[in-house]
Formats: sequence, structure tokens, C-alpha cells
Amino acid sequence: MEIGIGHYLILAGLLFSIGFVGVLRRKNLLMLFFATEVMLNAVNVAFTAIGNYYGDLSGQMFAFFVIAVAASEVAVGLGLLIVLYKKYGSLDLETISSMKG
Amino acid sequence: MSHILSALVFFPALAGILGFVVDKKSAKAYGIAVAAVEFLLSIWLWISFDGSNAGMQFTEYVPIIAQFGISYNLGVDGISLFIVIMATMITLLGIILLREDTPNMKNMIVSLLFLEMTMVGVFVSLDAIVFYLFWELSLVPMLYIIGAWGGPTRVYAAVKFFLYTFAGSLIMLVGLLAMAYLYNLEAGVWSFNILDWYKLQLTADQQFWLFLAFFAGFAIKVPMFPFHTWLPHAHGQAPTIGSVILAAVLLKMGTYGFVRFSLPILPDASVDFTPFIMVLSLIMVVYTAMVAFAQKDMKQVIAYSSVSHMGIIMIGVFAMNAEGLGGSIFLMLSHGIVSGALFMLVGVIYERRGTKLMSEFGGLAATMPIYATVFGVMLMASVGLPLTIGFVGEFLVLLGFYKVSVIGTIIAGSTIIIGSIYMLALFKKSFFGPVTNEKNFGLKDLDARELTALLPLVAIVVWLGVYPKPVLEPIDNSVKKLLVQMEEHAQFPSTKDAIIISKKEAE
Amino acid sequence: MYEVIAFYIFAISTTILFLITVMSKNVLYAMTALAAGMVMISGFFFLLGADFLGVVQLIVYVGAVMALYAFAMMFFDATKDIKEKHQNPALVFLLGGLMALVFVVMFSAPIIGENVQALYPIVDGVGNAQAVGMVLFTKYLVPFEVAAVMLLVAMIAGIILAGKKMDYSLTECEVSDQELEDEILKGEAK
Amino acid sequence: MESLVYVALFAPFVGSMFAGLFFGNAPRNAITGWVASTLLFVSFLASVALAVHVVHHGSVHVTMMDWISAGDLSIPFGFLVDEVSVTMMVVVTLVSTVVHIYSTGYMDHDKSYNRFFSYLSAFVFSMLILVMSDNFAGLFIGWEGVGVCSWLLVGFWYHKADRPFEENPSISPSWAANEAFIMNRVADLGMLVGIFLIYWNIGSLQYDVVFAAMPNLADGILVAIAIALFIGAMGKSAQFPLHTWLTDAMEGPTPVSALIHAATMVTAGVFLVIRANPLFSLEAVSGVSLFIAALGTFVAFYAASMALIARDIKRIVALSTLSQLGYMFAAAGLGAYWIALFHLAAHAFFKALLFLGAGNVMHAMDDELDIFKMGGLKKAMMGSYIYMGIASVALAGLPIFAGFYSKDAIIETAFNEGTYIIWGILVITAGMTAFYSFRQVFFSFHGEKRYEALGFHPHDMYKYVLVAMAPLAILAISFGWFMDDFKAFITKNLPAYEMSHHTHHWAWLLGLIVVIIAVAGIVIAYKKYAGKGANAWKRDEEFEASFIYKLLENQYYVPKFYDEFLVKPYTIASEKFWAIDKAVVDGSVDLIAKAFYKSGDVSRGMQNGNLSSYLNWMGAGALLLVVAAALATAIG
Repeated sequence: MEIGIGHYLILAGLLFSIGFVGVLRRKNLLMLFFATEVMLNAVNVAFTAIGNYYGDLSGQMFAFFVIAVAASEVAVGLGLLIVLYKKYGSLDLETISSMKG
Repeated sequence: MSHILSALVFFPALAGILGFVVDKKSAKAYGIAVAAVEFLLSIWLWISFDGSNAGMQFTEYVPIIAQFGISYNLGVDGISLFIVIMATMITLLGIILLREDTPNMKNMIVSLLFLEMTMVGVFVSLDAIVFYLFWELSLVPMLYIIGAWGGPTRVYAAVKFFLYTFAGSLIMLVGLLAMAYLYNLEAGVWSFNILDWYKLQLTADQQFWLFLAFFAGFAIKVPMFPFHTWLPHAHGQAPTIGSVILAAVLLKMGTYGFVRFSLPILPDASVDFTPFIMVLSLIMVVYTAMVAFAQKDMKQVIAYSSVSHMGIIMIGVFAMNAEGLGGSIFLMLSHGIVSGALFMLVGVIYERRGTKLMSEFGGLAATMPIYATVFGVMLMASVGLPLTIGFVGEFLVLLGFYKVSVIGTIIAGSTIIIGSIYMLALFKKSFFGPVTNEKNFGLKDLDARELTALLPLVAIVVWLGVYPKPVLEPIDNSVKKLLVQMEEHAQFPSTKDAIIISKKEAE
Repeated sequence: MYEVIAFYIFAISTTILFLITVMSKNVLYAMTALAAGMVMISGFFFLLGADFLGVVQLIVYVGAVMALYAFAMMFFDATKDIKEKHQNPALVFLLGGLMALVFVVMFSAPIIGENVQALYPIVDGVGNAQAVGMVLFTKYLVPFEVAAVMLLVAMIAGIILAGKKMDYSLTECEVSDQELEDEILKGEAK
Repeated sequence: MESLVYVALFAPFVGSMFAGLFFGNAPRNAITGWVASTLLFVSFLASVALAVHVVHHGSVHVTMMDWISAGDLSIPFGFLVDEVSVTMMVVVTLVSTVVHIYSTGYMDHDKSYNRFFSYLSAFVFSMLILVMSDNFAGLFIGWEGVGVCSWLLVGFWYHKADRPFEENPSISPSWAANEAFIMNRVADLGMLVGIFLIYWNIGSLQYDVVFAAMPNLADGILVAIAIALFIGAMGKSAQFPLHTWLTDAMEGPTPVSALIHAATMVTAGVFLVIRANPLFSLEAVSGVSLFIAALGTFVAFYAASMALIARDIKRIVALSTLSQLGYMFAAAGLGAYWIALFHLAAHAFFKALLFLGAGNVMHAMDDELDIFKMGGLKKAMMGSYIYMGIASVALAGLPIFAGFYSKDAIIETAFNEGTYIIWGILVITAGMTAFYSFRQVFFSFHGEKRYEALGFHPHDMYKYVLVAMAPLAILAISFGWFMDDFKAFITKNLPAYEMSHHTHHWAWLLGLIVVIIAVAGIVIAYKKYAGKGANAWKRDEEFEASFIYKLLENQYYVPKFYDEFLVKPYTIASEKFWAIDKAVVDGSVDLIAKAFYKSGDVSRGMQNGNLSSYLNWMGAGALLLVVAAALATAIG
């Protein structure tokens, strides 16, 4: 039995779905961030696997950029979290609903 | 004076921009002066126009986006010449009729001048994109006029007017772009020049869809049944000047579009669609005339009568012979003048009484005899009395349409019956009978300002009714040329059969 | 065979770790599980021959990002369990499950486009780091620079946002300082 | 001669414009009346001069200018003065002149005196265009022009309020005016269709071209043209079923009724049939011609029957007009065009005279119309009595008088053609005519002075007015004497209809029958209505309650029928259509707009400000996208 691209993709899909569930059910912003990290990682695995399958480095390149984006997102996002926490004293989404239309 | 058309188009706009700095008190005088100059320019255009030349004259051509074939391309022929003159004239008279105490007079004048630019622009542009630009731009000042000076539900009416016509013209834009694309496929180069499009041979399928796309834009503007419902709202709420220009000129853009685009570019589809158009137009003629009869409001009667008359114009356009088509173009003029005058007249009484309900009036003929007389003349022109302007067009249209359908002609001809029913009912309710409402006793008759605006229209109604030749001849020449073009351009024998070329041209 | 075993070990462990991340009520547990899961992810990269990416994953994610999270946590009370109200949790799992199902079905179907040609093929005999460098600094130079700028921007943004002078709002300038302080006090009181 | 044509045509126009200058609220200006009358007299003189010219040198044809030319169509303003049109011109201008002069007296106290003359002269102008035009379009100009003038003049006293049908069958002048105009428009549509048919089949509207080409056309087209033109004629000449407007048109001032609704305009239909005689005498359209004759006969009888019991003096005269128009159509339909024209002219004279006499009576009785309230006016109004007597005798068709010659000729024609049913009805109708016309005379001038109880103080018209009416009276007596000259003159242009030898043989007997019946009618009327004292007429309540009386009084319920089955349904349908327009047509447009609003309203619920629910929505969207991607992969 050989591990093919299908395995990796299915695994990536599952991991992505786990992250997805996290995004949906988490009300705490920090935990939401964790869930998004999970999704990003899942995608990175998929990119790399596909790149490997085609013998193309572009997959890895995308993964790099995803990591870069994730890093900056964490930097900015955590900064915002701190501001929010200072303002509301909580990171619960239920208490932050200033965008009500 | 090779740039007279550009001058005609942009003079009012430039003057309108300058109008922002004019003193408030002199705004009306300024407006009259500008509109008068513009009107004289259009008269000059007529004088220098060669009536025997059926083609485009005073053409101007400046490429704008050369790689896509979009150019600033103007020209005028017998079909558009008189509509332009009518537009400038109606604007002038409309401004004269404006009351001195109109709120925000300056804004009104400026929007009217911009409107004038777009109106003239639509009728003289020979490039589809430029045409479309003016077409859409014309909505903006009108939207403002209705929305700012209108009646109680003006915003609803204005938005409805705007969205409805805008929706239609977007579909038309798709049609125009598709047309350019097809031209590119065929000829290898891009062109939005209408005259180039005239030469393009399209398959029946392409013509079918393009016709529908054009139809959406034009039919809503006309407005054809069942797309007419924005019109009563717009007229009901618009100030007098808005109604006058809307009825006199803006509606003509729709029928003009059919003549300029649908017929020559898509001759086969036009012939194929004739029964469809005929049915809609006949419904329009009879149904809206009956609805007009049921109205309680004078202005609504005239609004619906407008729709009914536009139905006659439509069947004339699709008569596919010189009599009908020429007649319908003449009818566009006469309808513009007559309905414009009627709206002015309703405006006059509205200013005095603050109401347009017929039940509020009665016996006005006794208290305002001159007003009643002018109204009577316009009424007779509206019902198509011979020796008034209304008859010439209506007669020719019905005569021409007879060739297409006898039954259709009889049904459309019933307009002379039902048209007189609602118009005479209106006249009887408002002008005849004893004066029952005491508010009507001391009404002032027409004053100098109103007479200045209305008497020229009365004169034209009679003049063109008795001697339509100076106008009818250039129209006739251009129409004949258009028909010859259509016939040459048509691909199917059935189309060629349906288009009747007058004997003189055939030789 | 060794590869298969490695894959499954990594797969199972990442799945479990990430599930913990998503389901745990304790921030500390969740973060720890996330960090561990990321280490496991890097295993996949090594398996796939993307050595350099694996290392980057370890350094950037497990090193830098997790460190950031850890620091951020210090601001919040990390030892307490998080209370979350879950409205219709079934729907969440249904959506997630559906998502997973669709992915599984989609990816277990035969891959189409087997004959896609590699634009930047992995060259044999050249180390992965070298190859990555070649591509990254030629074809992807512009995105790389953009990413660099982006990171710089993010850094500055992070500093400013989390910076010391955060006792007033950046977005609600019109609110007076006094009101803001009151509000903060109120928030703290909660 | 050309200038004479223009003088004849435009003199009334100038008069109308002159009177129009004093429009509006300008006070009554006696000059307008006299200027208009003088100009009409000028027109009359020009017409007579033209007649003389035509007699000696044949017809005059002038083309003034182009009117409409589009495509292959070319319509000029052309005028043709030939035997037929010059006859009409002379009749029209003569009667008009008399009526104008009469009006200066009759309308003396009306505050819209100027306006009246403006309209009246404009009418004459239109009528002259109608008869003089050399093409169908020009005819149509006049056709519509007289319609408008009729509208203006019937509705002259527009300030009168509407009254219910039971009180006044005409409701109000403005109502009657509208009815007349609209009903005429129905017929005009037929006329227009006829014009279209002619144009597309022949390519011209000029009489000479059209009539020359007629014999070459297919039968079906000829029949269609004939029917269409006759529908036009039916409207203007108030033939059944488009007749109701004529009696209602009596709401107009009496001179108007005399000129328009008796002498000239209503005969336009007959004129059209006479003018188009090359068409109507074709073999192919003989069916239509026979129908015309039959319809004319029917209308003659139908109208006469209503006149038998009518109480309104003007209505009686109007109904007799209708009846006489029926006679004219009968003659024209049977091919005796010149006889129809002859009767037209004779009728114009005596009927105008009759109307003007009735106007005098009305004037004397303060606009009272009910003959039951009159009686014994002979003393007070001798002049009018004589005129009315002459006119009634002429109408009844007693020998020597004009009506005898013309009407007798028509009845003889019916006999000659072998259409004995038409003949029989026409003879009976002649008796009825004599009865009702003398019933009216006896009612108003003989018998008890019923008006005294009602407080009227009748006085005769101005002297000059009575003098001005003299020409009509003279012609009502003597016009018939010139029958043979007229025939010789007119048959240059119209087919010379000759009685067969057989008919000629029996002519004296036929004439005698008609005269006996007419005299019998007069005698009965005298017995019944002219008595005084013990013999005086009393209302017959029993008869007035009978079905026949009710039927006749309600004009065979035709106006009721129109009201119930045309006017009301039309009004209701209009209201319904308006409701549909608002609810369905406009509603469906608004529905689209409302759908957008509604969707916005509904989807606004998503924007609840809760980030978590936003995320849920985003997740659902992402899932959708993934599913779409999966499907796309599966399909493609």
C-alpha cells in the first residue's frame, strides 16, 4: 500500500473540516484564532502534497506565503485582541456585537 | 459652420454651467435667453439643411477610442431634424411658462439646460455609445426635476421613472455591445457607428435577440403597453415643465430609437416582430384610451392619452412604408406639440386652483374663454381634426398601416372615436356646464406670460395642419431612403415583400 | 512501508491534537495541542520532501507564532475554563461533517488532469532548500517582497495595537477620554 | 373664374375670423353679425356667378396648393366646381345667408353673439370645403370641419346643466354636442377606411382618377369601398342606427338647427353618395345601393312614426328632417341621383323655412318647446304662421309646392324600379308626413290659446327677419317649377334617370294617390287638433298610456339601448381597466421592486451584529462553494 496524493488530500480535508468546526463553534476569539491556524495548516499540507504530486515547487511556494500571511495575521490579530480585551474585558463574541445592522 | 451640431448639443450645457453663477433673480431671463439662442441655432440648422438630401448632413467625426471604434459622431437627417427643433422649441416655451416664484429657479434652469443638451444629443448622435450616453444622461435632470419640484409622492414617481427606464436601457446597452461584437466578428474591426451597422448582415437568430434587447430599452421609453405604468406616476407628480418635456420630447426618444436602430439594423426581425408590436400597440391605443376615460384627474387623462397616441406612432413605425413611417415621424412632432401644450394648459389651471381634479371644475369656458379656446384647439388637434397638426400624422399612419393589417387599422382607427370620447368628456366636465364651484368664479384668464408660451404652439398646430409640406418633405425623403436601405439590407424575400418602397424611389 | 506507518502515525496524531484544540475548554490545553499538532504537520512536509518548508514550519509556527500566542495569553486569564454558549451545536457539527464528507468524496474520486506539466519541476540532485531558493528569488520575487513588506506592516501594526498607549480607542476618537476610562473601568469591574 | 371660387370659399372664413376677433368676454357687437352676413351674401353671389359660368362653360377646377404628400400619396387643396357642387354651393350659401340674417335677430339678446357668428360662418366655410373639394381627403376635411362646428354650435349654450334623461331626452347642450361629435366619428372611421381602400387600390384620392379607375377594380373591393363610404354617409346624415344624435342636436340654437341639422350638414351624406355615383351605380355594388334605398325608406318611415306623437316642436321638425333624408337616400340608392339632389335642394329651402318659423315660435314663447302649451298663435304671429304653413305644405307634398315635385319623383322612382315595398312604405310615410307637419302647425297656431293660462305674451319676430326669410318661402313654393331645367343642367354630370314608359303612363295616378293620402293626413290633423271650444283637442290619457305611444315617445328605446349597452358598459369597462392598470400592470412592476425590498428585509436578519453568526453564515457559504466545486469536478 502506497501513500498517494489521495491520502494527503483526504487528511487535509479532514483537518480543514476540524478547523472549520472550530471556527463555527468557538465563541472565544483566541480559540477562533487557533481554529483558523488549524485550517491554514491543513491547506498547507494539501498544497505541499499537490506540489509533490506534480513535481512542482509552486505548491511549496504557496505554503510559504500562507505561513507568512499566517504570521502577520497573528501579529495584527493578537494586537487587536488585546485592544478588544481592554475595551470589553472579554473575548467572547456574544459581548462584541457592535456591527449589528 | 461645420460644427453647428456640436454647438447645438453643448451650448446649453456650457450655458448651464455658467448658469450657476447667474444671479437668482435673473435666472429665468437667463434661461429664456439661452433657450432662445439654442432655438435660433436649431432654426438656422433647418435653414441650412438641404431638404432634398435624404442622407446625414452636418456630420462631425472625432474618434474617441479608436481601437474600439467609438467616436464622437454627429449628423442629422430629415427624421431627426424636426425632433431637434421641437425639443429646443418646447424647452424655450416651457421656460417661458415657468412661474417667477418657482422655488430654486436657478437649479431648475440649469437642469433644464442640461436636459436640453441630452435631448438634442440623443437625436443627433450617430455613434451608439454617444447615443447611449446622452440617452442615460437625460434621466438625471428629469429625475431631479420630478424629485425636487414634484407633487406629494414625487420621490416614488421619480425613482420609479428612473429605475424602470434605466433597467430597460441597460438591456439595450447589452444589445448595443452585442451588436458591436457581431460587427467585429463580421468586419474584423470595432465600430459603434450606426451607419456602419446598417450594412451588417445578421442571421435571423441574432436579429431576434438583438431586436428584443433594443425593444426593452425603447419600449419602456415609449412607453409601450404593458411597460407604461411609470408614465402616469411621473406625469402625475412632475411639475408642469417636467411633464411638458417628458411628453413632448423624452417619449419620442423611444420611437426614434425604433426608427434609427431597430428598423434599419434589423429589418428582418422588425418585419417578423410586426404582429407582436401591432398587438401591443393596439392594446395600447384602445386600452389606455379607455383608462384615460376613467380618470378623475385632468393631467392623468392627458398622460394616458399620450400613451394611446404613442401607440399610433408605434404602428406607423412598423407600417414599413413611406406613408406610415413618415406619418409616424410627423405624428411624433405633432404629439410633442399638442401634448406639450395640453400639459402646459393643465399646469395653468393647476397654478390657479391648486387642483387638477375635473370634478373641481365645470363651466370654465364661461370664466376663462381664451383658455378654453386654446384648450379647445389643442383638444381638436389631439383628436386628429383635419387642418390641425394632429390629423396629418394620424391619417398617414393609419393609411400606411392599412397595408399591414386591415383589422389592425380599424382597431387603431377607433382612436378617433375613443380619443374624442375621453377628450370631449374631459372638456365637458371641466369647461361646460354651469359654474358650480364658487372658487372658479373669479379665475383669471390667460395672462401675457402664458399666452407667449401657448400662442406659438397654437400657430404651429394650425400652420402645420394646413401646410405640412416644409416639414413633411424632408421627413419623407429620409424615410424613403431608410426604406430603400432596409429593403436592400433585408435577407429574406418575405421581408423584402413586406417593405413597400414608393414608386418614385423604385424607379 | 515505513512511509505508510509514518503517515498514519502523523495523521492520527494531528487529527487528535487538532480535535483537542478545537474542542477543549481550556486555552492552555488548546494551545499546547495546537503547537504539538503543528510539529506533527511538519512531519508531513518532511515526508513529502519539502525539507525546507518543514523547517520553516517548525521555526515560524511552532517557534514564533506559538510564542506570540503564549505571550498574548498572558494578558488574558488563561487558567480559567472558557465559558461558551453554543447555540444549536448540532448544526455546527452537521456543517463540519458535511464539509468533511464532501472533501472525502471529492478527493477519493480519481484525480483528473494527470498530465499536468510542472512549471517549476523539482530537480533531482539539487537540495530542496537550494531549489526553493532558486524559485523563490526568481519567479516569486515580487510576491516574496510583498510578503516581506506585509510582515513589516504587520509587525508595526502589532506593536502599535498592543503598544503601551492603548488606553484610548483608535476607532472612536470622538469619545472623550473620561467616558472611555469609565467604560474600561466598567469592563474591568465585570 | 378662379378668383370667384376663392371668393365663394373664403368669404365665410373671413367672416368667421372677423367675428372671432371679438371673442371671449367682449361685449356683443352688432357689426360682427352684419359683416358675417354680408360676406356670406358675397359668397352666395359668387356661387351664383359660378353657377352661371358652369351652365355656359362647364366646370371649373382649381388647385390651390399641396396639402399632404408622403410616399406616393399626394393630396392637394383642389376645388372642383361642377354642376353638383355648384348646386350645393348655391343652396348652402343661400340658406346660410338667410340664417345669418335671421340670427342677427334671433340671437339679439344672447351675450355670446359674436362667438355665434364666428362659429356659424366657420361652419359654412367647412361645408363649402366639403362640397367643393376635388378629392376624398378634402371632402374629409370639410366632413370633420362641419362636425366640429356642429359640436361647437350644438353646445353653444354650454353653460346649461345636465338634466336626467326623463326630463330632457337630450340631457344638455354639451352632452348633445358630444354625442353628435362622437357618433359622427364612428361613421368617420368608416369613411377613413373607405379612403384607405381607395388609396391602396387606385393610388390616388382625386375624384376624376378614382372614378375613372373604379370599373377596373375587383367586385369585392368595390363593395367594400361602397360600404365604407356609406357608413360615413350614415353618420353625417343620421341614418339608422346612428340617428339619435340628430334629435338631441336640437339643443343648439334654432338657427343652427335650421342651417346645420336640416338644410346643409346632414345632407352631406346624401351629397357623398351623389358625388360617388360612378361607384354606387356600378353593377357590382347594386346590392349596397339597394340596401341604401331600403335603409333610407326604413328611416323615412321610422322617423315619421316618432314624429307622429312628438310634443317638442323642434323634435318634430328634426324627425321630419330625418324622414326626408331617408327619402333622399331612397332616391340615391335607386339610382335617381339627380332626383335625390333635387329633393335635397328643395328640402333645404322648405325645411330651413320650417325651422326658422319654429324658431320664431320659440322666440315668441320664451324658448318653450312643448306644442301642448301653445295653440292659437295665428293672430299674434301672422308672418310666421304663413311661412310655417307654406313650409308644411311643401313638406307634405301638395301640388305646386316644391316638395310635391321632388318627393313625388322619388316615390315614382320607387315604383319605376319595381321595388313596390319601398314604394308602398314611402307613400304611407308621405301621408304620415302630412299629418305630423300639420299636427304641429295646428297645434301651435290654431285651436285654443293654451298659452294664455301659462302667462306667455307672444310677439312676432323683427320685421326685417321676416323679410329675410322670404327668399326661402318663395323657393319653397316655386323651386319645383324649375325641375326640368334643373334636370337638364344637372344631368350633364349625373346619370339622367328616366322613368320608363310604363311608369310615365301611370304617373298621374301615382301622383294622385300620394296627394290624396297627404290631404287625408292634413284633414285628420285638422279634425283632431285645430278645433276650438267644444271640439278642442283634449289629451288622450288612455292612448298616452298605450305601448305604442310609449315606444314612440322613447324613440323605440334606442337611446336607452345605447345608454345601457354601450355607454354604461364602456364606462364600467374603463373603470375596470383602470383598476387592472393599477393593480395588475403597475402592481406587477411594483412587485419586482417589493421583492427586492423584501429580500433585503429578510436578509437583514443575518446582520445581527454577532460575529459568531456571521461566521456561521460564512461557513455555510464556504460549504456551498465546496459542494459547488465538488459538483463541478464530478460533472466536468
